[in-house]
Amino acid sequence: MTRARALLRSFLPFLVGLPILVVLEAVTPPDFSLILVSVGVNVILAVSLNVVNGFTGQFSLGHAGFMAVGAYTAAKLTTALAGVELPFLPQVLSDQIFFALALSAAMAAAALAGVLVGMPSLRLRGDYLAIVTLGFGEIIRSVIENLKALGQATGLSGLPARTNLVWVGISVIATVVMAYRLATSTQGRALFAIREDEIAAEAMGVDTTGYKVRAFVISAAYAGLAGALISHAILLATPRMFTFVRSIEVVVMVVLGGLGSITGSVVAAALLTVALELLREFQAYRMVVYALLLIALMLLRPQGIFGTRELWNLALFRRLFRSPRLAAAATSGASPTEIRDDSTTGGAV
Amino acid sequence: MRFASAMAVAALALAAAGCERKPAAPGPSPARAPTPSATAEAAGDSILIGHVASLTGDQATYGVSSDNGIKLAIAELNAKGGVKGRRLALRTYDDEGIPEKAAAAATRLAVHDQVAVLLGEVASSRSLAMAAIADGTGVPMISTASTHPRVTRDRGRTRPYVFRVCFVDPFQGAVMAKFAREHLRLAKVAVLRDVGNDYSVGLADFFVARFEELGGTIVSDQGFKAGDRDFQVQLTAIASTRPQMIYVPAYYADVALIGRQARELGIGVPLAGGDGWDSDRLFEIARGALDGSYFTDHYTHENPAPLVQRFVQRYREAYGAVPDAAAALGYDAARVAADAMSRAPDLSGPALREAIGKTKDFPGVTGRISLDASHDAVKPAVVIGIERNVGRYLTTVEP
Amino acid sequence: MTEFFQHLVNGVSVGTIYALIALGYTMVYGVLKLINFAHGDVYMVGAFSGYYLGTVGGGGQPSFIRAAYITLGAMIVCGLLGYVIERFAYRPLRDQARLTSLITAIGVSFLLEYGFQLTPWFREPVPFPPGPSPRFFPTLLDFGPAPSLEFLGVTVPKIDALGLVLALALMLLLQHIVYRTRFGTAMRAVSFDPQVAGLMGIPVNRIISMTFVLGSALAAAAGIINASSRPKIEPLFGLMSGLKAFVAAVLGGIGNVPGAMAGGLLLGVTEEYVAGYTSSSYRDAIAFAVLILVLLLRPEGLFGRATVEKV
Amino acid sequence: MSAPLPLEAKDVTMRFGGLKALSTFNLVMQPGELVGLIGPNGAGKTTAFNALTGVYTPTEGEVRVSGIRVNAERPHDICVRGVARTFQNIRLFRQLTALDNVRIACHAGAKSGFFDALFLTAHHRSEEARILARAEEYLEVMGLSHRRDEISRNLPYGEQRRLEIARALATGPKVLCLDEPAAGMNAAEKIELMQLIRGIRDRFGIAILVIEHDMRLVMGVSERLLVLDHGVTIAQGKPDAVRKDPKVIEAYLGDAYLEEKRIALGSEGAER
Repeated sequence: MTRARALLRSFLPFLVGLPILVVLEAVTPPDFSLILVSVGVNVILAVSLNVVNGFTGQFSLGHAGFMAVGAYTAAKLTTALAGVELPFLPQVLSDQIFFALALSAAMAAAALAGVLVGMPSLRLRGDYLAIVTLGFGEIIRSVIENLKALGQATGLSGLPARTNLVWVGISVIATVVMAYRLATSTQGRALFAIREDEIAAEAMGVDTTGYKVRAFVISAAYAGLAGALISHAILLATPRMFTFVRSIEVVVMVVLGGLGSITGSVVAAALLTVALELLREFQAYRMVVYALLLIALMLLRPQGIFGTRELWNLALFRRLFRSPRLAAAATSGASPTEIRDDSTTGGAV
Repeated sequence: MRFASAMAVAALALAAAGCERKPAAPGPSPARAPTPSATAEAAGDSILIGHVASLTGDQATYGVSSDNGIKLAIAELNAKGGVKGRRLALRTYDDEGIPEKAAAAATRLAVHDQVAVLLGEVASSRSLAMAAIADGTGVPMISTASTHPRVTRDRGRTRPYVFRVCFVDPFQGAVMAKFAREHLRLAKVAVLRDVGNDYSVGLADFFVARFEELGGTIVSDQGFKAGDRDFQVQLTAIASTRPQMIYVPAYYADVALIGRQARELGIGVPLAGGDGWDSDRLFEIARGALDGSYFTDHYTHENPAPLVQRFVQRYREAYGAVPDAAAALGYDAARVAADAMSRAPDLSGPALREAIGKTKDFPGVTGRISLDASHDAVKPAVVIGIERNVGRYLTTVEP
Repeated sequence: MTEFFQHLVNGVSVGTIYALIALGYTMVYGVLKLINFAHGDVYMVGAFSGYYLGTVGGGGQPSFIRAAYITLGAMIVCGLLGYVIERFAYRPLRDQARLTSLITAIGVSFLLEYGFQLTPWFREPVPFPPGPSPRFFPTLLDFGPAPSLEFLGVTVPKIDALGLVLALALMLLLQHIVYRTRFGTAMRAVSFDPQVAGLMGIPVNRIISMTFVLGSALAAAAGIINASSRPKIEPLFGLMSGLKAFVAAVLGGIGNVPGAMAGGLLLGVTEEYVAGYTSSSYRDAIAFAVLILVLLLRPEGLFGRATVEKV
Repeated sequence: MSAPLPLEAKDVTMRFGGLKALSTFNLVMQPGELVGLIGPNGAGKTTAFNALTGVYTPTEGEVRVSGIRVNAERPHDICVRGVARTFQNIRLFRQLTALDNVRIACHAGAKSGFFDALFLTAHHRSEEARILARAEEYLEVMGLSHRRDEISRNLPYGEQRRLEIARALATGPKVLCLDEPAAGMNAAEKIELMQLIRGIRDRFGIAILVIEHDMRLVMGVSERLLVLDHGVTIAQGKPDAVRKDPKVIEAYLGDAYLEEKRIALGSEGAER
């Protein structure tokens, strides 16, 4: 009985989300569908990067590399299984099952890459880490460009069209649920501790390197998922989709939403994606605007739109849904202006 | 609970953002360079042509060139009264050189803006991203300069709605391989390719395959990456294998630097390449370093044919530069599209697709264009030799 | 054997550029503990300044005077740029966490790269911004029909040799400034402890500004030297060189001036040998592999001194 | 042999380059013992702490926790083995609430993993409940229940110190190491604190090692004192005996004057 209840609780968001997504998929016009897919993919990327950059306070600039690993893994699988049909199942269903398999494989492969990258680099200080992860992202891309099996610079094309709004929606829910459950669990608090003060966290029994690597691996896995989804939406995986610029875009989303705020990442990712789609006429200025946004944000509001707070902690929201518990939680909203950085010669003996 | 309500609000916000679709706001961005600007206006009764190009990012130069060529073609066509009595209007979206953004841009053009035809892209990877959209939405697409065979083919079948006005890599690679092997009688050739560029990799592969088929040997196969400015390491490694020629299927800016650095290192053998070499700038910077080299091309702007000279002159007037291959192909793609429109009974996707497929002996600045059953342009390639820092037409190789 | 020495010559020529850029990284990191992500782009701006100075009014004949004027001009322009970046983007954030500054630095870097990629707003006297198409750097010096020296089959392009000499001279000058002048002493004091240095009456802000100016001017010189021998310049070319120069700075021990020089040369040569004898298409990966190895095995760099973190 | 000693240091030496910050430091903590580690500024007290808690690896000698050699272990391992500490310059998780600060410390013994957290297993829920209950208990003990949901950096200074102790206690230590817990407090607060420390010892039965600068203060609570000067242990024993030790007097005389001045300036511990 309790087992069943626990299971239900665990998968409740998906059960609620699924019918909505099925309807959404049915009614969305095709041009809007691709925009929604990119919104979803960007939300997955931003929220998962937030686990590393926001929760744990480690600054990664290599998210696109993990996307690439996921995209290529899934692409290889789906193309290999494109003609295969499971017995007793109609082709459509069998394809979907294979796609689920491919997505899981993408996450697993990206997670593995996350271990390989994270183990050596997460011993490093924050700002070095940024450069090293950037380097790793470029190395991953270099490897793809040199491997014949992965199509080199041309990449893999002619992938079967598998991504739809249901898959994207489920993945978004999975990502947000992951981040939310992490943030409210003792494991998540251990990550916050690392962000706040690595030395104190270590002294309080938190295996800082181990937890950093775990956060990094989880984050990488979801980046891999995003990569797999986008490549099966545009039916193509090429190294050019996973450049350093892509990583920076995600960083802009996370920073804009507020490092550490899940809803902040969601809102920022969705807003930026939709806004840029609506403002296509000014696209030549897009990257310049990103750059100015980053600078202005750091100068004027370094904590991002939401800070580490979540949407429901914002004053406006509290007024709408006032309850004692909320009010208490709201006081916990704080500015992450100082994601503390202990490598500065701060503490004296 | 909190979580659920927050999600609901987020979903609402999203939906609101999505529903509020902006009415198509036409017009070029205010700070565009001097262009034949009138063409970009989307007048009420005009025929809209969509173009996807890399206007920013590290491959922006090709996207901008291609866009310039198309704008020029449309300006000329409108000056002559447009097509079917209607003016042509162009809408160009930037893809930043990223395939997924090319797909998004193509979708927007095809579904939202309802363009009659899609033009672009220069790079094969982005044309591939667009191709899926073109087939899915039934809007014909003409790729300007994507030479990879897969652009018009999807798992063994010809893509119904995708065409191109350029020849394909196997042809271009074969032309140079044959020229080197049979005309120049070379046995040992080295390859230096841009590994980050699908065009370069594709062309190099087909050259290598054909050259070896003809009995030649590839003594060294080196790579660099777009944006590299130092090629001495590759050239030194190549020199140690003593090739008789170095095949460099890359873009002109890189090629010019490679030529200079090769000469500085005392490497005297000719270089060879493909249409990516085509630019005035090549000579401006090579300053004689490429003398004795060869490249294959779609056209030569020295071609005295009035069509070509008029194009070169007008392009120069509008943009202050000699058109490169991307510009010429963009120009031709737009004109092939307009030609098909005038022949088609109506401007629906299937009708237009039919008409484009029937393009035969169209007089383009890049040669006579006929589209074959696999939707590729059948047209000759020219081999150009470089002497005293000037490209000299050597020979035409028919397909 | 010839190939071996040829690779050495090539590596030194590339390494010189890394070293000059790395000096700016290392000095800024020394005083501010900030990875000035935009430094590689300042180098790019340096090359473009030279391009504009060299082409405005139709250019002129190659000569030493003209080369000197253009080099100095570009150094001044970039010095100013460095000052402006520090004053308006970094200084307001100096009390904030280091990540805040790093994010700002990434912003500045992107602003320069993509700002320069915009289609020109005006074309006279020069087209600015330059736009995405590669521009070709004017010839500052003409070496006539024999652009290279040759020893026993090893060719040394004269322009590279000259670049190396100029770079070494600039490095020695910097070495002198840092270790032999009052400004250098003040700079080292600030790098040791900005608060105490401030208490001792050192004008910390001015010293930091000057450090940026100096580092940026050196980057401009690197830009000119590099663009003279590899005359293709476009707005994105500073990114990778900048990152590699950062690797060079870490390799030599960040904050350490002679270390940055040695690190740059070492990185250039390493890259050259690994790329030359194995696979040249992994060339960019080599630098990052070096960075990761150094940080894991000897995080203080080859010439740095280990510091113990105080608790 | 009886149960192993909770904490033991044998001939621990710390060298930084040429500097010997600590030489042949010996310490034996009996269960439930309250020991004071005193010495003038720069005597090597915090260095000793860092060596004991794994922040530094001793250059020579060995550290044993519950009889197990821990030289090569990282601080979090040592923490899990039962040695918890506070910091001289308070190192709270500044943006987190008081409750979360303590809950993080309770994490050390958590048996649920990331998987449980992501799938909300029953195990995860019971662990969370246990942690919450424990954390609230420690807040209660340190008299901070009313500050439960307050951001820790907004707490008054004294409460921040107490919160740090609560946090250290929550890791469930056998030995609690307090690095100048009274720094920056006024005389009355200091006395109150020392009584609190003794109360903790009595209630939880754990051994406590206190670094204190102010000799008079620590005399009152400690059962045993260790005096460091220039990294060397110059005296140890009962407070009364130590007080009379001429070496200690000499070491402190030079410092007594400075001590007064330091208090007047408002304590180095309050920096940042």
